Amino acid sequence: SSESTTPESSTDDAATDTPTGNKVVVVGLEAEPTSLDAHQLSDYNSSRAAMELYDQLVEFKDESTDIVPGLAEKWDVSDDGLKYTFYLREDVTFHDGTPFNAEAVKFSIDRQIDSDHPFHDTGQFAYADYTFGPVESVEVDDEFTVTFTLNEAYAPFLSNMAMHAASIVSPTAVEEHGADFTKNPVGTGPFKFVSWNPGVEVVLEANPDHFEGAPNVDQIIFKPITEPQTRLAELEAGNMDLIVNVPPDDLARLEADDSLQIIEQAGMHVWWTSFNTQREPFNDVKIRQAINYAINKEAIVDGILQGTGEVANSPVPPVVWGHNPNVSNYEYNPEKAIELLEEAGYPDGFELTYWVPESGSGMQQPQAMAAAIQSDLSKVGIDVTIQTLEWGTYLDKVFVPVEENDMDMHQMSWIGDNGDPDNFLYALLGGEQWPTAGFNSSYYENAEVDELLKEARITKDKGERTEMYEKAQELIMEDAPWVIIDHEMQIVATSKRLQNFKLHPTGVFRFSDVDVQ
Amino acid sequence: MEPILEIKNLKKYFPVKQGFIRRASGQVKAVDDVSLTLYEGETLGLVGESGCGKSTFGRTVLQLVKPTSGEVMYKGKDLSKLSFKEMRPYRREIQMVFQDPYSSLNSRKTVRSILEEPMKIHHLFTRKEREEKVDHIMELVGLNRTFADRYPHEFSGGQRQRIGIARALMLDPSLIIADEPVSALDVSVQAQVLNLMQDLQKQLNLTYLFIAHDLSVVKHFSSRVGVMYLGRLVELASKTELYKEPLHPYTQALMSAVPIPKTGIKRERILLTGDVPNPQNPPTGCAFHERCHACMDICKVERPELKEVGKGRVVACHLYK
Amino acid sequence: MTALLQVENLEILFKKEQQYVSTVSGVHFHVDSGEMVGIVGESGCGKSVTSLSIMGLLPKDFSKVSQNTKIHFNGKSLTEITEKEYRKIRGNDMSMIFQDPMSSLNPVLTIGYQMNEMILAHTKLSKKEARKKAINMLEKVRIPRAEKIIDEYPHQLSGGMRQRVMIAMALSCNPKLLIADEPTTALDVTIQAQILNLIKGLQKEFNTAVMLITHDLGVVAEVCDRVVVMYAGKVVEEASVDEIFNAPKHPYTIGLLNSMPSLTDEKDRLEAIPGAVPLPEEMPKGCRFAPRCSEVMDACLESAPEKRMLSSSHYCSCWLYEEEEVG
Amino acid sequence: MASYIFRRMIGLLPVLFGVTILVFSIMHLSPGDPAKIILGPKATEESIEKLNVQLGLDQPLHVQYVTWIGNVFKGDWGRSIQMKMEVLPLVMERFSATLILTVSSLTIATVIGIGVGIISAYRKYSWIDRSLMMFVLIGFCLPVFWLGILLQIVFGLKLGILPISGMYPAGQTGFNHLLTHLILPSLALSAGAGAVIARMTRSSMLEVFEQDYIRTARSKGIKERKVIYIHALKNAIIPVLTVLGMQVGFLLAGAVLVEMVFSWPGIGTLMVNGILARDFPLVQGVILLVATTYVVVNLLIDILYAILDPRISYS
Amino acid sequence: MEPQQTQLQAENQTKNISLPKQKRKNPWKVAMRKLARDKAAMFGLAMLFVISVTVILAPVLPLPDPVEVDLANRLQPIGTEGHLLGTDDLGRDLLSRLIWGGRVSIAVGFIAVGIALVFGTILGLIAGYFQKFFDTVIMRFIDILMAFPYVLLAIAIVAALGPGLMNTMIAVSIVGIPYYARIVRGSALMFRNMEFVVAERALGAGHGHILVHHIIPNCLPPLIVAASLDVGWMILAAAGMSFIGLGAQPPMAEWGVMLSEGQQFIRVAPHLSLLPGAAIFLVVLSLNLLGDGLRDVLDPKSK
Ligand SMILES: Nc1ncnc2c1ncn2[C@@H]1O[C@H](COP(=O)(O)OP(=O)(O)OP(=O)(O)O)[C@@H](O)[C@H]1O
Ligand SMILES: Nc1ncnc2c1ncn2[C@@H]1O[C@H](COP(=O)(O)OP(=O)(O)OP(=O)(O)O)[C@@H](O)[C@H]1O
Ligand SMILES: [Mg+2]
Ligand SMILES: [Mg+2]
Repeated sequence: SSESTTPESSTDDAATDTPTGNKVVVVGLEAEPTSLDAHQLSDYNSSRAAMELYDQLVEFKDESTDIVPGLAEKWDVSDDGLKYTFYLREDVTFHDGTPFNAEAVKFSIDRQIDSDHPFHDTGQFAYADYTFGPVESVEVDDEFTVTFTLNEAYAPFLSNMAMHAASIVSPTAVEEHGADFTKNPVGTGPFKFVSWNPGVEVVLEANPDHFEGAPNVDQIIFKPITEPQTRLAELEAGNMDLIVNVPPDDLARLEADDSLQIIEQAGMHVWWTSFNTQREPFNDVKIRQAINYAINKEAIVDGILQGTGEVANSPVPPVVWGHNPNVSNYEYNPEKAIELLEEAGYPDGFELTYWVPESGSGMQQPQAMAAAIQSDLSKVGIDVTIQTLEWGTYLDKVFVPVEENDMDMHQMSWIGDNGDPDNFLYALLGGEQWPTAGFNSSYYENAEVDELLKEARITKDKGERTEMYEKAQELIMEDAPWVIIDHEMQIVATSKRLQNFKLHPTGVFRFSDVDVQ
Repeated sequence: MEPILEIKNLKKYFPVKQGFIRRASGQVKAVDDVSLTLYEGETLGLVGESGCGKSTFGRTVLQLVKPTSGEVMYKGKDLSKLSFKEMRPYRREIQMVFQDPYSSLNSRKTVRSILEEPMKIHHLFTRKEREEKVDHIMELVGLNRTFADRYPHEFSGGQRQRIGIARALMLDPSLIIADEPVSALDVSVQAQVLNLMQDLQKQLNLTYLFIAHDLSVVKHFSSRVGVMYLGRLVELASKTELYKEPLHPYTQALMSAVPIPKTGIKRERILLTGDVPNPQNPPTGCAFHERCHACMDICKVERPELKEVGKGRVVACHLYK
Repeated sequence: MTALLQVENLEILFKKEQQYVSTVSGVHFHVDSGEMVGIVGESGCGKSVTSLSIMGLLPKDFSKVSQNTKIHFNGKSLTEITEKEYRKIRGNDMSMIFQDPMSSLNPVLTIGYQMNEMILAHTKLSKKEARKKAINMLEKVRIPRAEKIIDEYPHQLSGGMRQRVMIAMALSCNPKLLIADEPTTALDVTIQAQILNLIKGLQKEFNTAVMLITHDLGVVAEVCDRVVVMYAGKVVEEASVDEIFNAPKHPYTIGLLNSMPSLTDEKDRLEAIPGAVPLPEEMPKGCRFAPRCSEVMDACLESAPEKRMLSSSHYCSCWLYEEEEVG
Repeated sequence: MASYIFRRMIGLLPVLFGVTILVFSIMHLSPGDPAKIILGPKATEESIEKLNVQLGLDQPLHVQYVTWIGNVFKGDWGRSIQMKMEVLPLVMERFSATLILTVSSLTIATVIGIGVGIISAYRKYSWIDRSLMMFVLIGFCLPVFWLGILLQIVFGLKLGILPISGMYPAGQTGFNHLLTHLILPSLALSAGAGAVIARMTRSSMLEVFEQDYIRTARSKGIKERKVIYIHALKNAIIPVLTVLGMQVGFLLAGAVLVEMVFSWPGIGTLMVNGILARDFPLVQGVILLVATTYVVVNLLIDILYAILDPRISYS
Repeated sequence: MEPQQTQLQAENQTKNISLPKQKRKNPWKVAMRKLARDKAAMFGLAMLFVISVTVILAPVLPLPDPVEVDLANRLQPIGTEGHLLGTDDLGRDLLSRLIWGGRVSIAVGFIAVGIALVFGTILGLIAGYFQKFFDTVIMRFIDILMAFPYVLLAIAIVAALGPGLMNTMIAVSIVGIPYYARIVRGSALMFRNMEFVVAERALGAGHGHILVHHIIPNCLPPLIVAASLDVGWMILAAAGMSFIGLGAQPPMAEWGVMLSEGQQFIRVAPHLSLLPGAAIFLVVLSLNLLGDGLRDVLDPKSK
């Protein structure tokens, strides 16, 4: 509608139409952002609304997870892999007019990792440990040079520096707003913060002084719309330019609509069902393989997900380097499954309980998928009881030490952060990563795999690392600690007036190049 | 005659809740210092206007409401000192008949179960005996025993009142407190019920405390009559004396106000002015003085005590020294 | 001279289980200007529904007046006029006082409002004048502090006061006929005496005809000129007050008088009428009183007796007086 | 009267106190750890512990409660764990939106409900009565979330005459926008309450029509309209008020679903997400506010009661 | 004595004539007979009967397995061969799910009402009959429950106990308790001062006896009416829980879950939500008709 193209500052009470010609993009998010402070982001909705406010020292390339310069023009890594020195751009100012410099970088990192930092208590830094785990210290060498010292060699570190937690915020603004920086964000990014009316919208406007040049659109407005059907209706009615999480079954209809377009991008995501590999009878690889054979993964992806995911062949998504395209997932073969069950000593099948969250970040359609899996397994004689838990309770139940775990089988998904295979394989399947130390909730352990993964963490050469990861994937698929189902496609629907919008594998939206007709 | 019930200085004050945090701030003196004696086999009538405390008096005697103070001596035992449990055996001997024949019977029970209930409560008799007893009493009160399996709503008012009386008779009581048992009935039915009660009294040697507001009914039915006004007994006399020569101005006014179904009688009417005063806030002195035709100065300040003015005849009025 | 109110062949039917059952039938009587007629009878004999039918206030969805009924009031046939015309008569030419003074006044409206709306509906007075008139009427019925009471709510008044308000209201438009349906039944005797006195006085003052409904023969004897005795939906006897009390004819009237305990005489035992009033749907075929009658004859069980005129002012419906009818 | 109100208000305190204890216990005793939820599956043990200390969740429960309630009295309702903002301003801001929605729904429900109830009662057992009651029943049966989406598709998308969601168009404000945006959610929310009110009004009117004073009113020869709207309605409305009080509770609660469907920026989504994320201060704050509103509204209704019904003494 | 006896007998005989010759009736039976004449109520009863029989017979009816997933045949429209009412998003037969779901939903409605009824009645009885301290404490507690927004109360309970039918049921029934407690308290308050209860006390009956034999039976009619209307409400409330995602566990069919899940397909396959919606409506409608009828016949004032 014409209304959406004629916005004005939301603090203005008058409802008169503002000058046309303003280029405004209205984005329908799934939920309201919980914070606009880059360091406190922990979900897609928040990072999609917030990330254009900030820049990082290094950035992911468009449409891939390769690293390119950002606020740092270049960087050196010491031979032992322990020292990273960044040389910063000198022409950057924060939105509040204060200059960007090495102090700001140190401030941005120390705020999160140093519990004695005066501004440490201005937020909850969910990703700090993860992103800066190996960081020993951050040193200001001179005004535009900063050095990070790690306590152990950690190959994916540079990728981490492109993550949201590594965004550089304005120290002045944090000092000024304290804990309320979360709703008064100041960065260096291509868009500036205008307003955040909780529950209603977040409004950003173009930063004409951005070091990479001014964006094409003038304003971006993010609106939280929980109901998928409502979001859809708003798009179709022309009130929105872009919506996320389109219900799969409505895609066909949208595609047929001339005024709309669907944009897809494979994401850094994997959805699987995990066995407790330390528990009878799932400690028997034959059982795990049998179940893998018994589940029709294509049917789930085509039927339930309606092609909004691609069937996985490995824990590592294809968009992440190190993905081994040559391993193969277990094909749908119920006869083989029954055979394996017989071999394992369960000719009549058995009963198991399958734990499922009610919903959850990255979980796609947990209940429908569980129902399909349940139905598939019943065909090979395995009687599945589904137990649904609300997400919060579910997490509590999944990530417990192995001796407390009483689940046969549960669902989980993972969205990668830094585009490094380590972020998938070591974190999810490393033998040192059993809960509560990590996220290996299948309690999978294979000495050979562990060797490879640990070695790859400290190896600098990407080629060598790739080989190691490919080998590890082969071993893991053979051991079948999971039933790997799919990698979710990120799908957004936009109006045709939106141009040049491309999705990034990290799931974050980039609006610098976007234009509207 | 033996006294069966001696009531001494019986008081029942109801708290009136109001004000900040609902503290009891006032009281209604529903029964205020009433003393009287009931003799075996007699009928004592109690009359007074609506709200003067007749029912409360009856209920206090039965300990259905706990008296504020005073004694209720039944055959020498003070009922007011007994606990709910200790009172139970006495409940067999003292029964009550209620004013409203509709609400005093549980509409969801058959007549038989209503009548058997008293025996069940006191765990008396076998099933068969109970049935026989019900049949017997129903016959006694003039109800066809085939009605036993019907429900109260299938009966007329007079019949219901018979059921109420039958229930009171089930445990062979010696004293019956009848709280306006005929007020709700038509004259023709009223006559039936009064006759019945009279007959039963003779047959079963019952003692009645008969509460009513109709002076002619009380006259017909009672041997002695007490008149209440605003919680107090203002006059008590034998029937003949009272109706021949009412002493208290209130009794006089009450009597003269009763319409008489005869023409050509010229009566000296004492028309009372004003209404019954608010019991929460009764007038000072004699509570009746504001409406009294013979009001004297002393009446406004001093409350007259009950005085004996003849044998067994008392009145509370400054007119009589 | 024609009567102010002439009721002929009144039959009232109530719907019971999809069928209309006649509860009152064949009722004839009249009320002349300025006279006070008592209507007596036991509970349920149809006194109230008779008066409601005259007021046109029977519940429409489950009751009706039969086609043959004729009610003439003040020269108009009430069975034929429209609801709008009826509204003009109600409250204006004839008004009514009901039995229970508490439930008959609207608890949420002030006395003044309830009186005013009636005055305003029937007169051309302004609001102010109407209020004055209402206060005036309240004073007439001897309500103290009328100026204040008029702004109070019914619950703030005692039963006797409320009934006086009802009377003041009913008389405020100077009606030709006042129907008082058991106006004192809910009240104490002392108050009853006040109210009856008041009605009698006002009737004289305004020369209003009064139809006084009661079940208390004593009340009738005190105030009425003429009496209509009803039993089970029928008029059994109609006579002047003297005739009723001194020479009652119908066994029912006699029985009623005998069953009353008396303040003046001493009776050892009351002469009760045995039995109870029959239910409307189970009316006996002949005389409705026959099953309870001490003088019952064969004829009584066969058919209902006609109305006989025993003297110029005395009518009775009883087979006993078959031969006695005069002219 | 003033002392009556004051006394009633004092009487509310134990109820609110009970509510705070209830919400506090439910939230804290239910499984699920806010730190784990906030930090997501990727959180490490230490960071969870650190966060728990930061949030004060390492303290014994009674200490936490006393601290919280003490701060609430001081006007510090804590900081939302999930939204990272101060609870009081956040909740107030969002609650005002809920209040707008609730009040307008209540108005619609009351006006339509009472109107339908009166017509139905007056024409009882007629076809009008029957069809109105059937209509009302359908309204009662429609789940708000379903009705909401239907309304969006029909009026927002297909007919395009009303906005689909939200409180204002993107980036704008203004009373006119608010009004048009309010229509659909209010309608969706008011259906159930309207149905209940209509039924209650009908039965209450039917009862009042049987009362003696209605007959008295008719005997006065006044217009039928006056009999219905003044004599009958003024009495019949009193029991409806009680229902109205309860409906406020249902509307406030039902608003959660409507707000989710219409992206109405009220406390609904805030609340649901808060519960799911074990955002203790937020949930406690919201419930305290909602419960306060509920009891205050019911106090107001009691006062209205006393005004409408002179028989109730407030001494 | 002689003449009086004969007088009594004479009165007795005439009694026989005047008393209507009716069959002996239990007030409940009278009510049921009156109900039988109420067409709307009978229609409701008949519909309820048909629905109940159908869902009870679900195991023996020739229906496809309600949880059998057939992803190749998802979202089939009404009238598809082999699937009379089409299939849902997992290709499960809708008719079969509706019937099997009815078992769950109707049970949820009735059980939840039952729980609320029992606890509400107990609380209300104690408060209304014993008054004083009990009344204050219980009614305060009831006030607290009522002031607590019901959806949130239910969410919180479900969040605490975990989603699932049982807990949803507990949640919605706890929500219902205050209403029953209030109704019962009101009735108990009224009846405890009725003359027939005073009469019982005068006869020496204890509290237990009075409560069981007199108060409870008289409190029942308004409760039955309220309960019959509430079954529908409970089903809907459970559906609301499902919408937030806290209802029954898949793959169990339950109308509320079907309705809220189907809502996502409102554009592509509206029958997914329309059918369970209609089913809920039918049950609510029939219970309402029945409840209205019950109210009329149980009301002593009605004829
Ligand atoms: N439970 C109670 N609580 C408070 N006041 C009461 C209670 N019961 C009676 N009263 C008051 O006590 C006074 C006497 O009442 P009671 O019922 O004894 O009068 P009564 O003479 O029987 O009147 P009636 O002829 O109307 O039956 C009245 O003012 C009444 O309001
Ligand atoms: N609303 C009604 N519905 C059905 N029948 C009614 C109704 N009102 C009156 N009746 C019938 O009409 C008959 C006469 O009733 P009515 O009220 O006129 O008696 P009444 O003489 O005024 O008695 P009371 O002295 O008790 O007021 C009753 O027997 C009753 O069966
Ligand atoms: Mg009494
Ligand atoms: Mg009458």
